[in-house]
Amino acid sequence: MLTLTSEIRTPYHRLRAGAKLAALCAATVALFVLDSVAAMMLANAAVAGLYLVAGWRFLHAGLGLLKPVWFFVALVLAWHGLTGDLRAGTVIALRLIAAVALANLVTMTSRFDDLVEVVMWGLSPLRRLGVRTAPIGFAIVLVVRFIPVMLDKARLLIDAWRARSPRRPGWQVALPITLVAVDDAEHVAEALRARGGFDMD
Amino acid sequence: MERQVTLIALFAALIAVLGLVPKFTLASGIPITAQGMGIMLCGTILGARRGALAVLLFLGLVALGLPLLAGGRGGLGVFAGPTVGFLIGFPIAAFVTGWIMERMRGAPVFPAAICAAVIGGILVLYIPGILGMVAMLDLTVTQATLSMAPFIPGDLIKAGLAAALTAALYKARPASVLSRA
Amino acid sequence: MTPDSTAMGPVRLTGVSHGFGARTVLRDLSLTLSERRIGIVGRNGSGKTTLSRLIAGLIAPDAGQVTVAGVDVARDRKAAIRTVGILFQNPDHQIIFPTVEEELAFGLRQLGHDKTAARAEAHAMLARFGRADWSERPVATLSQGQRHLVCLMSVLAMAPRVIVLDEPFAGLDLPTTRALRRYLDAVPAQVIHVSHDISALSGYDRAIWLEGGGVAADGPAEATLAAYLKAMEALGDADADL
Amino acid sequence: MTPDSTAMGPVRLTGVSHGFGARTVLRDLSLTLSERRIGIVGRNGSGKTTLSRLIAGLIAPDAGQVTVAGVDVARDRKAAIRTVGILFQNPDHQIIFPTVEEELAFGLRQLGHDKTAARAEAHAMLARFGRADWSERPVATLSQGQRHLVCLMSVLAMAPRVIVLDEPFAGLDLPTTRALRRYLDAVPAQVIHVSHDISALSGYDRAIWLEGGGVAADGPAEATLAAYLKAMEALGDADADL
Ligand SMILES: Nc1ncnc2c1ncn2[C@@H]1O[C@H](COP(=O)(O)OP(=O)(O)OP(=O)(O)O)[C@@H](O)[C@H]1O
Ligand SMILES: Nc1ncnc2c1ncn2[C@@H]1O[C@H](COP(=O)(O)OP(=O)(O)OP(=O)(O)O)[C@@H](O)[C@H]1O
Ligand SMILES: O=C(O)CCCC[C@@H]1SC[C@@H]2NC(=O)N[C@@H]21
Ligand SMILES: [Mg+2]
Ligand SMILES: [Mg+2]
Repeated sequence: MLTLTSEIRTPYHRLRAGAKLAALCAATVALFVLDSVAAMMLANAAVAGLYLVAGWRFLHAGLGLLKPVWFFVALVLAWHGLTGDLRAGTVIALRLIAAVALANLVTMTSRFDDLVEVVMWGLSPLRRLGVRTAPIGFAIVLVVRFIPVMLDKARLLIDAWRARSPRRPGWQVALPITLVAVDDAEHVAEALRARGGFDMD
Repeated sequence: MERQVTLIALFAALIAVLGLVPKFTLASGIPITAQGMGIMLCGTILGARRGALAVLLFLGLVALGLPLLAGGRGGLGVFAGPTVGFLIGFPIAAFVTGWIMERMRGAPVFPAAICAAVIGGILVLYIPGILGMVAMLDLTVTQATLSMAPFIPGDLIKAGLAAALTAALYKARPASVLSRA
Repeated sequence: MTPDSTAMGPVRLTGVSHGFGARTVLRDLSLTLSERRIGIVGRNGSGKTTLSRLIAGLIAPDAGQVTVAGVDVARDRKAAIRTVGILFQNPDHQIIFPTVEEELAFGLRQLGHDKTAARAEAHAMLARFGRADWSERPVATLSQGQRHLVCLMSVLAMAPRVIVLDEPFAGLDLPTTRALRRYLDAVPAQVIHVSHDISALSGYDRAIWLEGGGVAADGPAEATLAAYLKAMEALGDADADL
Repeated sequence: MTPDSTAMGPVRLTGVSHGFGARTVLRDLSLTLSERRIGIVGRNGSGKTTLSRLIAGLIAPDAGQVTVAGVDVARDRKAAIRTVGILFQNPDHQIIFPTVEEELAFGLRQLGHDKTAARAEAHAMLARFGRADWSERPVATLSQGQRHLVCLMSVLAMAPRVIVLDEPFAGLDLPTTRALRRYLDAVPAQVIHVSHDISALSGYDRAIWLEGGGVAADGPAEATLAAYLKAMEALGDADADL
């Protein structure tokens, strides 16, 4: 669930992650500077256009990722409706949609390891101060790995429970799931060591 | 080194996974979430320094735009919301929880963890949380403090669960409880 | 011990399809499995584990129905656990509890045995495989083959009418393999056995070869396995440049 | 490809002991492994995996020393990963990354290859095993045998001087097993191969039988394996009541 990188190949996949992030920053700043409904509508149309370049299926996938935003859009509109400033509400809502959709576009078309590399590049000045930055990069990658794997392992464990019990598992699986997660972390640590771990930077 | 970094990453991920437990947002805009238990576990299991690092790692990923906060929120925007005090308080809370845990090395794990989680994960966390609400929601300190009342029962349950889990983990995998290693 | 399973009704798949997202793994499969010893073979990724999980009712088919002795295993879980037991391919996916005895006793408790009885039966099963000293052992301190054996004993202890085994011998040493084989030969339950080790299936009543989402061959074990082996050897020579 | 490993110095264990808590698994083991193809056999829990991890430097011995081509593998990790590669017994313990290509490329990056080179080599390895289409696949969507192959390819891609394989064939289908065997026959590296499948070790230069914390037999593969097989069969008959 976390590697949101889309399997649909797009022209954006080929662009450098750093360039995409820089463009995203600039565009987001611009979105916050602009302050009219017309500008925001235009911005949204432009973003939709960017998605469409990669095809309808990709646009559809992008809309799927926007799901959590609609709740806030509704909230913002309702709030501003109550306070009587619907124009401001519309601008904020449209800006939110455009900003999140743009950020998602970068996420969907960049491999996570490329993004991390950009972060590591950003951290590289710290290295001159004697800070070991390699473990930070690993830690980021590992969190992203652990989230889906933890859910997967929990699912497997619940399957193991279901194979032998008609009842739904309850709190009794909290400890087993924790153990599986901790064991997994220990295995990953060993697998890292087997291929050099952090001593290689 | 690899072990410690992987365990830190694991607990950052654990906080994120706890964010999938449905949250319930009160009128003040502050949600009741299970993530607070993740913060407590970071302290009781990983100890002060590593626990705080795990939380910082989690917050770093949130800032990078991953939707890891309860309800699938993320990005820099959340640091401008009414919960920013709690977000700042999270690593402090994990640190204090872990610090107490490490001070109470002589005591059995369960009571030590309960004590640490209540002081670090509730009392210490509420202070920046309240200050954040004062700043962002334009409340008085008294109003903000009173608005914390609904969280207390839930947070006490979370402290109990965190302590029970820590004690059970200590029994099954003592080497993985870094606060006691 | 349960009575001979085949008297109770077969494992029946009717028009079963199953996939993950866009990938269809099994397509419109219909099978009636009533022989006592059935082997399942096929290449990596051919859907053997998916079929096993369907028969055990752990996943519901996207289309079609799976019944075992008349029980809709995906829906009626209570009846299903008395009817089918499954050994997972990876022991680490199957073990739930931290100690060996808890792991074995769990399934027995779920069948309604009380705590003392469940423990006694767990001990009896451990003793039967010469591992009486394991009961207090934390599972994490066992080697992989030892963990595999714990999973097997947990399934066998529940004495289900149909036993689905996904690579039961992988990782077991020779004496343990032989002991298990003797046990399986004697057990009255129906055995559905997934394996890459063709020799483990010799003497079986029937074998099914899965490929490309369907059945490539099905029939008496000797004939099916010979055909599978031949095809696999031909394949091996086709990409000899590997 | 790396030059023939045996020219570079053998795997040497000197007075090695290792245990977990109170349980001693290997006791005062001294071995010099210089043959090109070495098999390790022994019962479940006899310490084969422990020995593999010691040789790969993943655990440090409680007493004694393990060196490979002069490198103290537990201490000098940087030299160790160029020297020894290990295939874990359980693929799920080995896989770190969410996609196949990342998993393969990781070790290559660790060897200092730049990103583009690492990716290209990962693709070449996938193509070599006829799995070019896997590079973008999430590892979680592969079957167990397929994940096992991913682990193998990741180890082989790093072209270490010594390859330690802990049950490499368990769960692989016949054509893949054959392809891997051909690959291993041709690879110049030294291979240390742990297996319960005796036939997988036929033709090897040497075999070592572990038992009771030490070496029960050691010598030319044919002789050692025959002795092991015979002892295991005798054991099987001893507890025939199982
Ligand atoms: N969770 C999943 N998501 C997507 N695809 C999956 C998933 N699980 C399995 N698959 C795919 O389904 C197919 C069948 O997998 P299955 O595990 O049933 O194979 P198998 O015959 O048991 O293989 P093996 O011999 O390697 O154990 C494979 O191609 C696999 O890639
Ligand atoms: N973490 C651990 N804690 C305690 N004991 C352990 C641990 N890991 C392994 N052991 C014990 O060490 C012994 C050797 O284990 P090891 O995994 O090396 O066996 P193995 O020969 O590889 O067995 P298998 O054929 O089943 O894979 C076993 O008796 C096992 O119970
Ligand atoms: O998700 C966020 O933005 C932070 C939420 C902080 C919620 C605080 S943590 C302490 C207290 N207990 C709860 O259950 N919620 C609040
Ligand atoms: Mg399978
Ligand atoms: Mg082993």
